[in-house]
Amino acid sequence: MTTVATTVEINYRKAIARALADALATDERVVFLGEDVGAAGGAFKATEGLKERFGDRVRDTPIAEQAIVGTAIGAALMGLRPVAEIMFADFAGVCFDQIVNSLAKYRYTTGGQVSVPVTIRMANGAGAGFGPQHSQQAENWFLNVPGLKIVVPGTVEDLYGLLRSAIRDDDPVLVFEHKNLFGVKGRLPAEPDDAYLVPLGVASVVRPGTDITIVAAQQMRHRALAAAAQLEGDGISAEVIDPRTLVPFDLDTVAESLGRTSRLLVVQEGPPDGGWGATLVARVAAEHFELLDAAPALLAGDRTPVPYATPLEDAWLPDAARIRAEAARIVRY
Amino acid sequence: MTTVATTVEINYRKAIARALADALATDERVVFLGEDVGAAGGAFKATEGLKERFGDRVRDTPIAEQAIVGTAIGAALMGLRPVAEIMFADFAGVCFDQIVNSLAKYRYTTGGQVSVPVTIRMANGAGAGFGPQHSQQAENWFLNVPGLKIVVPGTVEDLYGLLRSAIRDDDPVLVFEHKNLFGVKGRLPAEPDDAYLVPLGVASVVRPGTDITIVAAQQMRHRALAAAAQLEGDGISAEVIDPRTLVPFDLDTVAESLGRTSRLLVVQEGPPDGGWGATLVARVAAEHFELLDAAPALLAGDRTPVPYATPLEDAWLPDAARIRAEAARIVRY
Amino acid sequence: MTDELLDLLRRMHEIRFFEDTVKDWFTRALVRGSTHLYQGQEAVAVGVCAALRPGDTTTCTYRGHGTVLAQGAPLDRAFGEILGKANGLCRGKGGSMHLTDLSVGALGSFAIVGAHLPISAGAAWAAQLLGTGAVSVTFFGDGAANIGTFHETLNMASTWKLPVLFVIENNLYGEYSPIASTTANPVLIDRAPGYGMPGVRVDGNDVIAVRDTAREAVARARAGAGPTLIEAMTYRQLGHSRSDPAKYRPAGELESWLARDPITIAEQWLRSLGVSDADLDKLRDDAAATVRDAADRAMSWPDPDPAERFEDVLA
Amino acid sequence: MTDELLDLLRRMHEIRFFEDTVKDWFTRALVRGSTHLYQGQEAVAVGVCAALRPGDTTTCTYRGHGTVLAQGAPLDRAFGEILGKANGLCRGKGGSMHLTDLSVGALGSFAIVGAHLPISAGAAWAAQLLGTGAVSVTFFGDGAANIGTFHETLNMASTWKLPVLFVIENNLYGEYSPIASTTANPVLIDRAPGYGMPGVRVDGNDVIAVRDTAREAVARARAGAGPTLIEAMTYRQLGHSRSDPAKYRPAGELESWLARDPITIAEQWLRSLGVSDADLDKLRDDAAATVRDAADRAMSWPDPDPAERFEDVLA
Ligand SMILES: Cc1ncc(C[n+]2csc(CCOP(=O)(O)OP(=O)(O)O)c2C)c(N)n1
Ligand SMILES: Cc1ncc(C[n+]2csc(CCOP(=O)(O)OP(=O)(O)O)c2C)c(N)n1
Ligand SMILES: [Mg+2]
Ligand SMILES: [Mg+2]
Repeated sequence: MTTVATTVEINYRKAIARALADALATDERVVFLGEDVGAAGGAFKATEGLKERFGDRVRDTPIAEQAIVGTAIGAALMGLRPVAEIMFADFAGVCFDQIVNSLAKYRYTTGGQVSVPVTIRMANGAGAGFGPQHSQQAENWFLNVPGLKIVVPGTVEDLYGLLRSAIRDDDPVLVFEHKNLFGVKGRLPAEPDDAYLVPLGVASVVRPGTDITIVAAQQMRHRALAAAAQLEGDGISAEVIDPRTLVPFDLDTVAESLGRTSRLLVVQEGPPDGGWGATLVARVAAEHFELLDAAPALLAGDRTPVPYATPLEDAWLPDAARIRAEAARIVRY
Repeated sequence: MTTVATTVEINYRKAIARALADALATDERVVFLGEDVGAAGGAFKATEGLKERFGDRVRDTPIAEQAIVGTAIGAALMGLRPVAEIMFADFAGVCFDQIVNSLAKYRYTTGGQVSVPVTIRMANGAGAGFGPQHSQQAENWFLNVPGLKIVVPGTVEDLYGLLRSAIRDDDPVLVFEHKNLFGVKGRLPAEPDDAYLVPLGVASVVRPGTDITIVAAQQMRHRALAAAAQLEGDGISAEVIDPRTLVPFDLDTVAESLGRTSRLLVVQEGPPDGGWGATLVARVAAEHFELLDAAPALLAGDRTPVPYATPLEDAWLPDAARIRAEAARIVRY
Repeated sequence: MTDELLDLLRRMHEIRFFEDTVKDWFTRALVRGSTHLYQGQEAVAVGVCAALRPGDTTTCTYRGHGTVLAQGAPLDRAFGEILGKANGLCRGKGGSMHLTDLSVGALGSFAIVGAHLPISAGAAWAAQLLGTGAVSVTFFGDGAANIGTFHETLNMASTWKLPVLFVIENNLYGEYSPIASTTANPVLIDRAPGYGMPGVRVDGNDVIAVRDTAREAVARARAGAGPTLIEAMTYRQLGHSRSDPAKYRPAGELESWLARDPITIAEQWLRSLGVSDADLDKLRDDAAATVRDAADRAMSWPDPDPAERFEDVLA
Repeated sequence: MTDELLDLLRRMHEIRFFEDTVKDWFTRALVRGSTHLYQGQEAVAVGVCAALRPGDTTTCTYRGHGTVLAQGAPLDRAFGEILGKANGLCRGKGGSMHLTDLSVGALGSFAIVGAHLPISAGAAWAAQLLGTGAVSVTFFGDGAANIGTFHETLNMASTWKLPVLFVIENNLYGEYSPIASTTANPVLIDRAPGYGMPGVRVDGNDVIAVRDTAREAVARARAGAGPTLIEAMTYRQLGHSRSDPAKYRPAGELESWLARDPITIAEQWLRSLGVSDADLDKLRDDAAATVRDAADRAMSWPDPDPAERFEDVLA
């Protein structure tokens, strides 16, 4: 990534509006629709200024997620590159059929007559006290559905770079923006700059280490880094990998790391079964068994919905202390 | 299971109607609703005679899956035990929100004020030429959602016993009836007989063996058994386990088997990522690593939607030959 | 008549003070997450619930404090839930958006727009099958009238002649969207004929008018004549949620609605029935005190033990 | 006029013979899975498509062979898809329920009831934004009018004044359910006012009436006046799908509709315009021959190679 361009500090929330603005400004085929995304600037105030600047290409919709996603698909078939916002990722349940049966399968079912460049943005994740129906890790609902790409940016730079790459991509991409990271800060170029695009399907080694490989995304990536710092004090060198994209998953980067560390800890927000963490552990066990000197581990949320009360939700989410302890256990295995 | 009672031969399709009839006859709180389930006897003719016999307790609905599931939930809150039919499991996408956000979470969100004994039946699976939107393994969409139980009967006896147990259970249960097994035959008691109930959460060792453990459900269970018979000719003794229930999963039975075989092959219909097969492989690797003498393997459908044309769909589904070859490879590992 | 109306006014006061307290807690960050307040809409919940009898049930939205209280849920345990206390209505697992009290027939507050409509239809179906004569009421917003479950549920409930009331709390806005910007025909009762059911618009700030409209619909439902669509015209005096300053309102709109505050209107009724200002003030002050005591009690309760999070998933 | 009508009749003949061939294949188990035939409803698709111009688009249901052909998809590749051939419209990946030909504007046949309505709305949105003047048409059944996407899409399309036609193929049944058993008010155009859009009922077996109704709606859409709900009254002459004997029909119903077969009605029109029986017979026989040749061609094509299943998932 070039660093010549002058950069500005910006938070995750504003980086969303920035990425959308740059996408709308650099490609007139890009359009954006969702509930209160225009006049109101978004329920999370993450899309402010877009309506004023891009007019009709930014549309407020009724509360009708099935219509929102279906409309995006139809517009994409006609050559546009729609970005649809589903406010909270939990609401993907309401338009699950459109995403899974229409969007993901359209290209295949028609024998490749057309591709469907739809990007769907949604706010996922727990930790902010929104309760069971507004805190889910819906990214795990779509793993078994071929035809979708899924990204989970954990930093300002990845949010900007992946969202813009998603909009440029010819395939459907689900972009999960973690609602508990909206305040995280980072730096972006002052002007639109393609050098800041982050390719889909490429993990990032965010901390090098030699004793254990910790794979974690979004909120858990930050907690894993905190744990890694503590582990250093324990004399354990942890490598932290942020997959950034869940589908297609960059298994090579993880395998390459395991070649050095021989130990794997996957930290996943959300219940363990059927999630990307279990999928990764299974693939490593099946495809790279001989790299492992210890049982691979998955540290995840509990097998319960996300509770509301602070002490319950805090306990539900893996924290740095539990990541540190689990990593230490594995290294001592 | 007692075998004193006289039994009759019956196929999987008719066993569905039989289980529903016995449930309706033995518990007046049981009600049944769905599209064309009454007057027409069901799209698969699997519910014939119920409307005539149970009248108002069997209701034909409009084409409105969200209303169907929501109505079942509301009726359950009032003390009934509704059974809802979602014709093809693929349509669970349309009512995904009701299943995931309302049904699965109601008990938890209300602090356990009430349980929600709703049973949802759906026809899942590939192999019959129904194409991408009518052949999915939707059981894999719900694994990451705590609050649901999931059963996947592969025989007449399990279909009857699990469906009846599901209706008796106080929690929400999703019952997946494999559309490619409707012709499979088995034996049921002539009269309703509780001895034929099959407990939720208990796997069954359907073929004992010593060299490798093959875990497979529904259509794949039958193909795994065929492969196991061939493997015997190859001098390989394969143990075949049918989990029957996916949530809660009977890991103990699998671990107990691995204690003898030390080798695991999971055969799962449907794409591999985010499925129950990957979840099982991950749990075995994490919780029973030392039992494994070879890399565990997952043989699954391709990472594509289910294609329509016979040669494509046949190749998409793992068959006995591939199961046999994969098992042999693992044993020789 | 006077006594009943006094009782309805007391309930409205309690809800108003309850919501003011919650607002204060949220602005003081004593509670996290999100909250959606009911100030200005009290007459809808209180008026409709006045037409119900024990055994009848309701469902409502994330903006549901008022409805659950109108049905008789205890103030302190409702506060406790919002505070995430172990003794909250839902043991602290649901929070502000999920107040539920089955013991009074409040089947719950739902945070997914439209999700609860079929659930009330299901409760009505059970009543129909069991012959209990119970009626279900589902409260939802004008914006929710545009989502799929509205359509599916109204058609099915009407086809089955279910004893259910569909009560639209039309407060003129979705989150921040004026109804006309999202709804082709903003007269929502114009949809009723398509479902073969009666549709009635009522002044949602006049608790008597609401109660009378609901009584008729309830009678119709109990008689087996099926559902009614009620559109109660009201106004959300505060923003959509804690974080919303509601700048999008046209000038003067809020003021004109504040002049028609449901509590003011009920007090006018009572004065016209000869109730003295002193009695009205006492009623208000008693309600304030009741709510304050409940809030203090709830505040004093312990947090749930982290281990409790594993409970209540399955039976 | 006569020439155009002759052309419409030819298309209806081709669709009829096409469907008869598919029926024969399925009964002879030359094809697996499921199929849903269009015999008796030809005038709806042919009449509506006659009002369209190049660039306009359609979506339809699993009962979509007629619509896709009416828009101009090649007979042989449509047959090929149903046979699962490598040269089928969708390379054998979709099958009978998914015939699609974007090159003629047939955006697809959808097997999930209601799923395609918003997709046509999206195509209309693109036309509105790009100023192409194109119009979208979405065909769906009476039963589909009860599912959520119908409601969400009609309201949004009307609010945005999208150039889209919502065409209900009201053939009086869902799969096996008479409309009255699932629909509180079976007059589906009564729902149009709720969405602030015009609703028109038309004789779906009279291709001229359908074409004229569609023309008006298309003109309205192109003029920027927004969507129209068209309810075309027609009849499904065969069962819902291959396996359905349709025993549930009242006696005489089928006969009375067969007497109003859309092809018969079109032929009557043409006779009244002076076309001879001989010419009409020749038209029919030519269509039969065209369809037969296309079927033979498709039959002769190779199956896809199993490795092709990995293609077309992603761009
Ligand atoms: C399915 C779904 N979509 C979107 C939301 C986000 N949301 C919460 S409240 C709201 C506005 C609802 O407006 P209305 O129905 O009028 O109810 P009000 O808030 O005015 O009482 C929206 C869009 C949601 N909770 N669920
Ligand atoms: C969401 C969904 N629910 C149910 C079905 C099963 N199904 C296929 S066709 C059909 C009946 C549709 O009736 P109608 O809309 O009148 O269309 P028609 O078949 O009469 O042309 C049903 C219920 C489906 N495909 N999708
Ligand atoms: Mg509102
Ligand atoms: Mg029909």
